Amino acid sequence: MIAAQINQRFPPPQFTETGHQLPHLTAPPPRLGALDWLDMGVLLACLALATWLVLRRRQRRELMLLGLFSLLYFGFWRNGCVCAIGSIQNITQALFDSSYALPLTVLVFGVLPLAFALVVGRVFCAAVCPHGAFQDLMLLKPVTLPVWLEHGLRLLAYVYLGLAVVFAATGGGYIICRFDPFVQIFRLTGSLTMILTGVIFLLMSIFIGRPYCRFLCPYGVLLGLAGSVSRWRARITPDKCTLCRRCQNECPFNAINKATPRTLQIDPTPEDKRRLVIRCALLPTVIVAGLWLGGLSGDSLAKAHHTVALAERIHLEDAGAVTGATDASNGFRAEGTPPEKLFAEAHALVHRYVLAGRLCGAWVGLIVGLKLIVLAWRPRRPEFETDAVRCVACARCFEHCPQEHKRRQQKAEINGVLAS
Amino acid sequence: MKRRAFFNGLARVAALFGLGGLAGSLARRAQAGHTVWQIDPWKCTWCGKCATECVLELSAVKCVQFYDICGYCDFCTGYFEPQPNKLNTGAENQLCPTGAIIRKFIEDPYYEYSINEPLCVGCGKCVKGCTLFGNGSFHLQIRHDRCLNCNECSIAKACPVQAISRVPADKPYRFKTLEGKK
Amino acid sequence: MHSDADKKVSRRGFLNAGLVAAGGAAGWLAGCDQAQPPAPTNRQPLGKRFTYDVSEYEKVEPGQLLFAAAGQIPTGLQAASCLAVGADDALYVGGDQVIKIFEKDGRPRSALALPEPPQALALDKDRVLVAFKDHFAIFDGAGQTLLKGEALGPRAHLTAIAATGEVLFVADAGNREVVRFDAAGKVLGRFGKLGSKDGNPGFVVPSPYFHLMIGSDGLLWVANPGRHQIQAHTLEGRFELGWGQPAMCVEGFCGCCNPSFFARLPDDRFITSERGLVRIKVYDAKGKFLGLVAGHSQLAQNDQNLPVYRVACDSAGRVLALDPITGVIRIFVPKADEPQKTPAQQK
Amino acid sequence: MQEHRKVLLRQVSFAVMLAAALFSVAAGGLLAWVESQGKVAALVNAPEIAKLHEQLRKQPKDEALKQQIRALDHQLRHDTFRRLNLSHGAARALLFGGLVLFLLGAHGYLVFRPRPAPQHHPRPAHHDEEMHMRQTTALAVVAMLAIIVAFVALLTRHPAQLPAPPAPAPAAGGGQTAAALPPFPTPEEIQKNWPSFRGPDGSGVAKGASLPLSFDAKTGANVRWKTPIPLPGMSSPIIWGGSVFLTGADESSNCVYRFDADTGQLLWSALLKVPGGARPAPAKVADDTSLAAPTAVSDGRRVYALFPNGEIAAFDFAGKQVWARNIGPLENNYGFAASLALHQDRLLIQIDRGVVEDNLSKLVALDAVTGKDLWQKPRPVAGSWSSPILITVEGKPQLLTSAAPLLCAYNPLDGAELWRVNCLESDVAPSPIFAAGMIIAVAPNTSIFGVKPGDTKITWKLENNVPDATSPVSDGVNFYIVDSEGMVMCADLQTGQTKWQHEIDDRFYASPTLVGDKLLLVSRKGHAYMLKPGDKFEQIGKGELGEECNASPAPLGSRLYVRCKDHLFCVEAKESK
Repeated sequence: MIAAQINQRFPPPQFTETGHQLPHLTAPPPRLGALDWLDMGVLLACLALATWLVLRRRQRRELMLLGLFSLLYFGFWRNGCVCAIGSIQNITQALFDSSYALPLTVLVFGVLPLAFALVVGRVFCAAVCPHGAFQDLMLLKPVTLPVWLEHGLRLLAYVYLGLAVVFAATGGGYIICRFDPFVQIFRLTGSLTMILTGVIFLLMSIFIGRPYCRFLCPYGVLLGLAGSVSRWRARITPDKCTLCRRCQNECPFNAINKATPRTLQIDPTPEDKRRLVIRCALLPTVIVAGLWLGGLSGDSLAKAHHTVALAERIHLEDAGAVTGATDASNGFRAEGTPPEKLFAEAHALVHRYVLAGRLCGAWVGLIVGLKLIVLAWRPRRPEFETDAVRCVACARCFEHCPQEHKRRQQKAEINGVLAS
Repeated sequence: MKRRAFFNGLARVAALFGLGGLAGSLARRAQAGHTVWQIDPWKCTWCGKCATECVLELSAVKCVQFYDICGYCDFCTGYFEPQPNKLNTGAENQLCPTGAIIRKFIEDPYYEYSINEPLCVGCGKCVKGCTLFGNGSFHLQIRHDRCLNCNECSIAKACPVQAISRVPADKPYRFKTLEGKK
Repeated sequence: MHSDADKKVSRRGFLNAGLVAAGGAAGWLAGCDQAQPPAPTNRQPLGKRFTYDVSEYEKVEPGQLLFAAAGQIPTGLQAASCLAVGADDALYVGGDQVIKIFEKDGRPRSALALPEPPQALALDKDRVLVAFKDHFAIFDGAGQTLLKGEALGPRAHLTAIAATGEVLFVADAGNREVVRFDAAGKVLGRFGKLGSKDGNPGFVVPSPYFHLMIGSDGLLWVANPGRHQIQAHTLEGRFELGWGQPAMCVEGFCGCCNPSFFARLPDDRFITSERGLVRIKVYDAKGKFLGLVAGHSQLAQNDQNLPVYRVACDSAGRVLALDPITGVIRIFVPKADEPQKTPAQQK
Repeated sequence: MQEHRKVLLRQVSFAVMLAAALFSVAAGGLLAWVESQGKVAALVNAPEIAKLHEQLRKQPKDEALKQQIRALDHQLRHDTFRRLNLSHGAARALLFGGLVLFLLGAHGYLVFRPRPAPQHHPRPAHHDEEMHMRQTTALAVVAMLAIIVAFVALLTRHPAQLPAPPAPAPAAGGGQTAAALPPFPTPEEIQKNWPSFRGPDGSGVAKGASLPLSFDAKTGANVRWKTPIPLPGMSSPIIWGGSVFLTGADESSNCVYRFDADTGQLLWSALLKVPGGARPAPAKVADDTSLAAPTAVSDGRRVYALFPNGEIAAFDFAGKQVWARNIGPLENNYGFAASLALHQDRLLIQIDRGVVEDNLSKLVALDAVTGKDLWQKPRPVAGSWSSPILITVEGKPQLLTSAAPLLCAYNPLDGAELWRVNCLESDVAPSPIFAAGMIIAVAPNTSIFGVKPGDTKITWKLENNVPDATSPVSDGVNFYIVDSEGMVMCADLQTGQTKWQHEIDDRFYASPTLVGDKLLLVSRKGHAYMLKPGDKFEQIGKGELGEECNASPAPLGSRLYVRCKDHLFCVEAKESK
């Protein structure tokens, strides 16, 4: 087969009369590799700047300007690729497929925001992520969603993350990229459905703060988990909370936890304890159920993989269950690989999918179980504080804190004194 | 509260350590130079999906002419309809539906064919004609002045024979070579 | 507003809503039919004018088939490249780095090892003439080298070889000319290059298929694929005549460059092999189209990797066609001579 | 003054907003229009140009037509790229308009929105509001999980359909695999069983078998067992080892059953399921053909069953489907009825349909191990309902088929035609038999022929008492037929001379069977007549099944298995137990 093609190559004609020279085939180069380093540099600078703005400057307006820059640079200029959200998949693939060459840029985009989140919370979301900035800049008239709805919908993001990892680990494709609502708008081209989805998300963002970040973003899940153990993060008040409750309704993202009224700062009641015990006992059950259900879906998920889909098609064609052939089955037959090999590969893949499906199901089970346990807890919060997982450090609450006003006044005075 | 802060710190340190380890182990394998998408012309079956699946309205995939293996035929099966009315550049004879191939007389009986890229939609019709009958000097390639280098190439996803994969950016094209398939 | 809304939420109501939704989804699931097989994908996502379609010309009328398939011989070669028939109707198949010799019924007889992959092969009495990429060599029946021709330079790409008595010809597709050698392997001359003013129309060779052979009429027949002709020359290299028309339809030679190979039957009819539209056809000695040995649908397995059949004929009038991709020799016999299959018909 | 400027500002900003809105609507409209018109593909595929090209093919010399094509082609290409640019421009304009609209709207909203009244923060309620909220949230999480699970279940209903994976090595205790499949049984093994329609050689002769001279299903006399058959059908039982296999079908399912030969217990019932795809529509069949007319065949390793809707499958003896496929359509006048034949892992199917000119008839061979096509042979015959039989002539196997107009033999290995006799006519349902060097073929209601294999002419012809549905049977000297109206006839095998005829007041669909030294006729009413084969008519016994019977009986050893309408009967002399 190969020989027949080798034989095709032989010297081109000589143009004895005109002496015509063969033109060279043009090969426009891809984007300069050095620009990758620029991207990484800009990312680091933006993260550092965002950290400074959130923790030190505590200025919403400046943070918004940084967000606008990120939107223009990472979004419209860089066409939304490379992006930290999608990098989850590349990193997963690199972990499971040793032949995959992970670009350094993607690794840096995946790891750096997480590292920052572990130390200073989700400053990446605040103003570096173009997706977040886009939605945040659209937010005009926030509607507060009930807390239960917030938690319920947020479960979607965990499932989305699980599925994205399953598909990336098994070679089934990058679903985060495929179903990204904004990247098509950044590129000003793409499938009509996805552009419309993006527009709907943007229109929703006028009223509902950052719908994609809160309810779908798989990277937000990781950042939230990292943020929950962060050393420093956005604090509503620069000083002691006076329990004035002014910040309470200002957060559009349900990310401020109310202080517990003094009368309810009590030890857990027997009912609380009983509930906690039941929920703890529920945890393994939910995980095992997830494991089981996830494994059941593996067979179907496997069809996302080209090899499995092709093997199925070839099998059905051979069995006479379908008529005609697809481009893929034609191509496969032209290649001459024995179908048994394909089937063996497909079986191995299905096995991997079942395994991955189980892990994904267990992950969702674990999250639900843990959520139920945490919700069984009786909170004891002496003051209003940002939620460790959900706060995206947008700096809105600062503007309403009387302590913050006091701080700014003092600072202005000091500056005035220094200036004079 | 103190205890909680301690556990938080512990978790943070562990997470940072883990993240560092992950990044370190992957960085050893990671490439500093980036990669780009490209079509393997030996696998390509000219199905036409390159023209329709690209996120760009006018696909980043174009036909390229690799002159070194072109036969410079008068009756070019990549340029002319299978049964042309006459071997001239009249629109009724041309294979390319968008008229993106340029035919130039060199000397008897040789003609040179080149691609007018802005007009090419990447449908692969001429590639099939050239490869079936001729030397296969026309082939489809992703042109990197147009390609957005999406994280997941939507053409690669739709390609029936998985002919599109990432290649190192310093060798961004996969032209057929004079020596043939290796 | 916030806390008011919260209070209105009834646990039971919410749970009920959730269960109803889940139940509805489960019901939908149960109500759905069995799995439908995936529909074949559209082969022409952009429509007819974007599709290269020659299926019209692939059709063959059954009446035009003058030969019938009569078995095949797998050669086992990875890269089969050439085929010739010996005096005793033995089949010589070149490929990889070997020439395999088969009896006419397909039983392997022997093999000759070669120093490099052969490009073309011919037999002159019991001598085996082999063309390599840039030179030729002559072996005896035992594989001993009798003569090694000189190398013809880096552009050389030999595709055919033939000899009679004292003269030997090779077709050089790289230089687009025919080279004449004497019995000692010395170059006597070259002819047929475009613009060389040697009285030849000039060979147009767009692809590395450039075949020649010496006919029983004492003429050197050379395929001129770019002009879609088979041309006769004297053994001195003077152009005599040519026949053949470019056309996709069955009477002519299709595509940019055909015929790729040809052979002659004992009764001097021509057997031609084409690529693109894979077909093996029969012409009479004057070039009049007679019919087909086999058409595209019989010879091509798929659309993407088309074989270019090497053809040869034996003294019994059988046509042998070597598929270089699979390395299988397919045998075709004239329909009239087809062995009587049923005893009923014999009576 | 301040107020005045504010009003002015508001008016200007409102006017600009209005303009931006109109602009966006226009740009959006343009974009929608361009999208709806279709771009590259739609234009280039314009029907006008296709028509002109078609015209040029007819008038290749028409220069004006060429000019017209060139002009139109240029126009279309021009339009193609203009529209492409237009849509890009419109998209950008829409983005710009939307941005202006949003910015002004946002500004207007922020500047002119009514100042919020001083916030009133309600004092926290006294009851445990937070804990209540948390439990509602927990419920919400659970409900969400339920919804997600339901959706995942919905989206993952269609698992990938792949061939069964190769079982692990035998050491791992794997099941029966293709590699581990025992070799095809020897002719001796086949002779010891009743593996196909009318026995090992399809002639309805069980030499060593015995049968009690009387039995009665009502009293149970000499009836070993009787077992209900789940689904109806007219196929006959086949026997391998200690098992009896049957097929049955209704509109919705095709089934294969295995019964224990000793007890009659239904060991398993296997539902045929072709992977993927909807089940082919049930075949249209006449009432006296049934949806399970073809008899199954077994090689002792598997049992193969074909149904008139085109589905065919192989099951192992554990009832597991090994392969299944659809070889349809098999549709013919009364419904497909030919039983399967099996020769050296080749499953042979005679598919005769329509009239000769339809060119629909063929002989198909499948690989019994995998179910894949081995070869197909077109047959210039009309539709038939007879079954092919395997005979051995001069030590070589032949597959004998009968259908109007040909009695034709093929090489079962590759489908090559060996010989044919042009003698049959009308709707051939009786199958041929081969005994003592003579083939008996039946042209229903017209003639019975004696033919020697390999001949091109018939040896003799007999024109009375010709059956229309049942097949003949022969003891090597004479042959016997019974037609559906009850006329029994005996004639000389070599000459076709009628020896005797006798009318029984009964109706017959089951073919006569030779069980040891008895000629057995089972009537549609369920009566069994036992005759003595020989030169004169002599009834020696009678049995009662008490149930309608259309399938040919299957004798083996001391037992006789008969499929009646609802039950499978096993007849065996009590004393022989």
